[in-house]
Amino acid sequence: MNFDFSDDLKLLKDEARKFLDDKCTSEAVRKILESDAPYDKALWGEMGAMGWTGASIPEEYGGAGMGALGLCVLAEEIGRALAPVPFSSSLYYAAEALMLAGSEAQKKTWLPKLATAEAIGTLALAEGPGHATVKRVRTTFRNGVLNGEKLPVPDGSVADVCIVVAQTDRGIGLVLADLSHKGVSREMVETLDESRKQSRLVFADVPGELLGAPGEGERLLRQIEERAAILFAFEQVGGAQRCLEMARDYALERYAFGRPIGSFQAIKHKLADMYTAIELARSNAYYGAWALSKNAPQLALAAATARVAANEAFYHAAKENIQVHGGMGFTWAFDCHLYYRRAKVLAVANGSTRIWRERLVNELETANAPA
Amino acid sequence: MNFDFSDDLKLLKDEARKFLDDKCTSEAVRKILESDAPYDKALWGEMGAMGWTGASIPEEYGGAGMGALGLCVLAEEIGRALAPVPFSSSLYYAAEALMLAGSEAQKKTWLPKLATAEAIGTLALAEGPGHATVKRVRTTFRNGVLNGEKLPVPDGSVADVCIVVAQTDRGIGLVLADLSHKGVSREMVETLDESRKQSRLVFADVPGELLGAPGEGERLLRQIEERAAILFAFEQVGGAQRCLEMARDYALERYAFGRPIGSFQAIKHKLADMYTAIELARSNAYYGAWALSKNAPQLALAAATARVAANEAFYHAAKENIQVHGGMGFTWAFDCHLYYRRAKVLAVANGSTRIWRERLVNELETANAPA
Amino acid sequence: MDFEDTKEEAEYRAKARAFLSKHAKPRTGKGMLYRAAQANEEILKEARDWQNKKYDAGFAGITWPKEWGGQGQSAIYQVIYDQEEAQFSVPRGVYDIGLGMCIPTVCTWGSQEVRDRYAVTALKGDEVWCQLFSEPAGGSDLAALRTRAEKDGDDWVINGQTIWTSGAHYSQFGVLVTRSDFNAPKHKGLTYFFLDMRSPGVEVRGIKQISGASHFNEVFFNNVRIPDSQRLGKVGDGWKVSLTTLMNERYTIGGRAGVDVDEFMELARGVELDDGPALKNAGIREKIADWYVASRGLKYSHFRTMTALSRGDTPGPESSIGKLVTGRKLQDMSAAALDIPEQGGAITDPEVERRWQPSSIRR
Amino acid sequence: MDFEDTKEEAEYRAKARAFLSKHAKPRTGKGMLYRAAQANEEILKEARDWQNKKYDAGFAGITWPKEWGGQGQSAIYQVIYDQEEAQFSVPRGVYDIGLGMCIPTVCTWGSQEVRDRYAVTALKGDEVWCQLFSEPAGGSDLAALRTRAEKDGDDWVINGQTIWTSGAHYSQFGVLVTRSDFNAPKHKGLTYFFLDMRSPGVEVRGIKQISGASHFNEVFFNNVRIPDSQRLGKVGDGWKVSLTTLMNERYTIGGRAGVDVDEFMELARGVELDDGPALKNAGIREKIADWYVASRGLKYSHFRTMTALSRGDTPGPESSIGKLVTGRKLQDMSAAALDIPEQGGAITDPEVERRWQPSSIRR
Repeated sequence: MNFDFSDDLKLLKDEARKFLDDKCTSEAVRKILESDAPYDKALWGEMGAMGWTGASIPEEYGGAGMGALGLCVLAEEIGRALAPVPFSSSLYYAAEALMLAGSEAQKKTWLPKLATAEAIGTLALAEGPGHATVKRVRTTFRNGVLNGEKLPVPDGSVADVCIVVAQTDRGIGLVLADLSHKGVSREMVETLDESRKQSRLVFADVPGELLGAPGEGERLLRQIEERAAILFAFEQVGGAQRCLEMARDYALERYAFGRPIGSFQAIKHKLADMYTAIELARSNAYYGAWALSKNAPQLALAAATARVAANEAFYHAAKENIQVHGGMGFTWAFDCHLYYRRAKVLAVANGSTRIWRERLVNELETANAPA
Repeated sequence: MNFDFSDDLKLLKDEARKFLDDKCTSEAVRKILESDAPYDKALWGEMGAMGWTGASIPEEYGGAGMGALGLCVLAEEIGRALAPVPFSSSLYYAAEALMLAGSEAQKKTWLPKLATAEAIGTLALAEGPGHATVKRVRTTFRNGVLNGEKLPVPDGSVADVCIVVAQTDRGIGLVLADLSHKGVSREMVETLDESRKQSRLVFADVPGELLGAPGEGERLLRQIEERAAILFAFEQVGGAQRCLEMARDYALERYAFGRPIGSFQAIKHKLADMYTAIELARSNAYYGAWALSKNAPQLALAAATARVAANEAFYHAAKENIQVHGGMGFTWAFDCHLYYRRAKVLAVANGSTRIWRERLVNELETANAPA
Repeated sequence: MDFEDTKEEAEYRAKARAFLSKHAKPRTGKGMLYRAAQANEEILKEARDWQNKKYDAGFAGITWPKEWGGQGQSAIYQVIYDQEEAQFSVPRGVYDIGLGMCIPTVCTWGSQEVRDRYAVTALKGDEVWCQLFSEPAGGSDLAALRTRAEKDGDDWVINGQTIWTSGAHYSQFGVLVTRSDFNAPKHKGLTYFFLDMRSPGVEVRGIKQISGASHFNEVFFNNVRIPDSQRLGKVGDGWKVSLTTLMNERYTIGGRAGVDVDEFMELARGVELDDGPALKNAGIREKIADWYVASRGLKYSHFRTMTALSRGDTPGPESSIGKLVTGRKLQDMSAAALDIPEQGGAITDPEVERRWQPSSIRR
Repeated sequence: MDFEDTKEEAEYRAKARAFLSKHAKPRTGKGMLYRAAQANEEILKEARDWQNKKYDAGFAGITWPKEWGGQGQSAIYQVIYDQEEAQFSVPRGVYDIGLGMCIPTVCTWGSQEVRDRYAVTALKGDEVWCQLFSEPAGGSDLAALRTRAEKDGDDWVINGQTIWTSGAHYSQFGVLVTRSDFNAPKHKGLTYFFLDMRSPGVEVRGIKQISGASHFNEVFFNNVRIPDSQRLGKVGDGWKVSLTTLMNERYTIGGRAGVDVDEFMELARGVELDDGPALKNAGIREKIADWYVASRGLKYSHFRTMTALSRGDTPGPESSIGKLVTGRKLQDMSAAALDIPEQGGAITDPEVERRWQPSSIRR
């Protein structure tokens, strides 16, 4: 038993922290937030060069073969830095899906490109507001072509390959589509967090291939969401931790009534509550990481637990960070809102807390069903 | 427009406060709490003599004819003093039900006795744990007699007359039963708040009369619950207010780290939050009192609003009062637990917060239904 | 205890409603925007025209004494007018601070000449006022303020800075607390003025907020001259005078809840969850109930405050809970409004939102 | 990152499970009582017998050094044993304070003779220890304590009072912080002792709690004599010594969550609401999910702490969140458990409860 990451991975984490502190300052994040640039190309390129994008991809497909745990530690640092790159879309979704269910040919075609950041991947599920249940998907995949509209699609304007959730003759299917096809039209849409762009994608007779066997789509989608939930949880813990540090630093440097505001219990207790929420989320994320790395039977429950904890912790930390900063907290100039935006958007990026609470209790019910 | 009680009623309230401060000390409450005595007979007698028990009952039936508002101000003081008397069972339930739907004969028989505290009334609805929905009531009223078991029945061991919710051939009926009949067997049951005793009642061929017309029972029950919700809200506001005062006084007299604990923000903010919850509850109760006194069309919504606010405020205040008292708060010697018990029991005495939230939103939906 | 109108009140309500229906559009559920639009020339013009109309019809300064140019009526009539106005979509916010806080202070402490010069023009909306209180270093610690006032002949020379000054960029006048004696203890040595915001040496810089809009400003005072005739209260009495402003603030802020439960229900009715519309989800219904309870409790507490005021009593602390309750409620409500549409909740594209459930609460 | 056992750990777990299955009954969902029963002769005897068995089997003092009579194993083995023991219904609580806080302090600061005399008898459960720290006036301000220690020959004479002393009524020994110098500054002038609770002048009075039980006591010291040989640390070093006790407290308290989500689900499954079992209500399900997340987060945080300890690192503040999280969760859970059965929730009659849903959570 050992509830901590290996020294190698801790080393990787430290290097990632140093690199991002240097290359992914809040100025860099604001460059994307305040422009139409879809993401930070230079940063993305370097992540590819350093092998981050291939962290969890096996060496035979051009990856670093560090497994899920490697991806987890990087996710935490990327979340901490709010890195404006398609890391989650390309790796938590596209790469994980391919590794989970892709054919040898599909893996050979795409994984090496994703591993080196030559290509960007994403997942297209939502079709407007509301819970994108499989029965509500209207996009179709029939006779080998996709038709329909997906909105929002994270990093959809720059993705090369997309896993499209569509109706097939055998229920829901996950369809691998090359977005360079002329039948694909896309446009960016305004979003709450412009450092993580979202798009509308329209498919008109776009050719695609099924991922996995016919009829498997629904199960696969659930598994992909579970794996992504754990990886996002690390991003969220990283972001939340940064919020706590910002709040602590401000509380120590800002004076009111002749004292640092950090000496007031109201502030102290806010910080303690932030810390508590983050530690609970971190510990649940660790357990999720283990379940993910071992593909353990507890994965579904661990994912739901990690997801709910991380959603709540990041939102709580981002919100309280603004409160601790007082008036400065809601100015554009301070960075608080960058984290608040990211917290709110990540909280719906892979299913809201409400959905995952329900999934969690469902798992408990099957586990605790009375004899 | 005038959102306050009349000077006469304020005077009555002050007198009630003085009387109860003198006659209903926490020692008096503990006498009942720690014994099998069903209620404080002396206190109850004086309340009858002073006309409190007849406050809302018209003069023609031996009451004081002060209307619902009179009952509201007394309820607040009774809640504040935790008076161990069957005030709510006898007046919020039995008397209100009779005034609402009783025949002239029924009113003439019982209201004068209830008004003078000669007789005690109550309502028997629950039949064990869970939401006592009309469809789950198993007690029957057929061929003029009641059969079944009711548990818990507040003040059931001492009530002379009971309104029993039972299944009839025409759906739910409210049945007026004289509990002196030999077919009634009753026993007290242990409850969380022994200053407000509860009992099990078993009915074996007990004769009764229908209250109101056949088939009206369900509607009547809902109306009785609404009226009681507002009256209980005043009791709860009274109790909550007392908790706030206890907490404030202790915070000023108790020293830690060389300062009164009331000078610490953690305590100050607790008190502020208690105060806020109580004021919201008080204002909602006021609106309820108005709706009740005018039998206004807003009564159902006003009752749900007052009930939810009062349930939350009293529980919050009673719980935080314990917290402010620190270790002393959970000793038997301090009075904090008397209020905590009452808060928890009143919160389920007339339908839990969950039920009333649902009733509230139902009212809003019918109100705001889209054109 | 009577929530119904007396004969006089009913007549007044009818008058108000008649005025409003004649000059304003009824408020649609979608009308109230959570994120108030950035004030621009056009919006200011609309606000001014509307305030003019209110003044001419006798619905401005309802509770103000006649000597200030008000209607000298009891607070209840203000409540009645506000209730009616709430049902119409009219310009809001531009005059709240000036009429709610600044002018009452100016009139309480200023001479009749001062009242005559400033009260009515403000009431008509011809002049906008702002409140120059918070300083960068001070935060909520008003008495720690450091903006310096030095006597020079018949003038005072002001140097310093304030922050969080709402509407300073479109205000003609402002009220200002300064430190005129740095040797006196914290709460002494303050002096209170009003000044022309166009005075030389006044520089106003907008503060860009999270929303992208700028409702607040930093205001810099660089050797700004204020004639001694614009001093309110004695030299050194600034703290006492500013309490007048702050007392009035309690009743002004938090009264308007902005977006509320009905807008949220409208959103929840339109969004489909796995098991039907969000409005039918028990968890979401619990939230709706609690928000409704909070906003009603606040509304009725406000009524209690107004009842006290209309009797000449000083309201208790219940008049201060507004900010506490409304702030939390709005945070939770907008957060939930963002969560319920799932992935779509992150989209703020007006183009897209137009095609979806119109949900003013999320703007 | 590995939540699975190494070969050695798996063997140890098997040994522990074998021991437990041989000597204890498996825990049923209904086994864990929220309100621990009042300790009486019988319960104490059971606890002692059990502790004896644990000692003989080598499952007492797992992480204690050999010189203390412990097993000298890494913290992970304690985790493994605790995990296994949690699945059985065994006597709990009587020895937590003595073995978790008192004896570690006694062994850290006492001589080898002292260790030999007290550690093993405590480990066997033959002697119970209590911690005499809180004073009526002091509350959480330990350094303000006023219990007086005066040197008299080879003894110290103690006068004063402590409160909230768990298990003092059945303890043979206790650790005590006193003020030996009233002129020294607050944190100086304290001296730390251990004493025989049967010494003349020690009076123990139970404190009746809300629940009716008495787990805590007031302890009065009236000219109690303690030999200087029972002093721990130097005269005046009491504060430093007591920190040893308090550091150990962090790891002891909050580890055992008591009643938890499964008991609550059991209750919710059995109670019928208007629309089916409470367990199917979306609002209640949200609560269950959040409580589960909290208790799992705590459990895994505890694992992280143990990992740090087993590496010889000092755990961070994450080892202190237990009380915070568990306290709130238990309050909310029991409050909800009382609300869900509606009117019936107020009934605590065991006779009645037996006929209803058995719900340990509500006892």
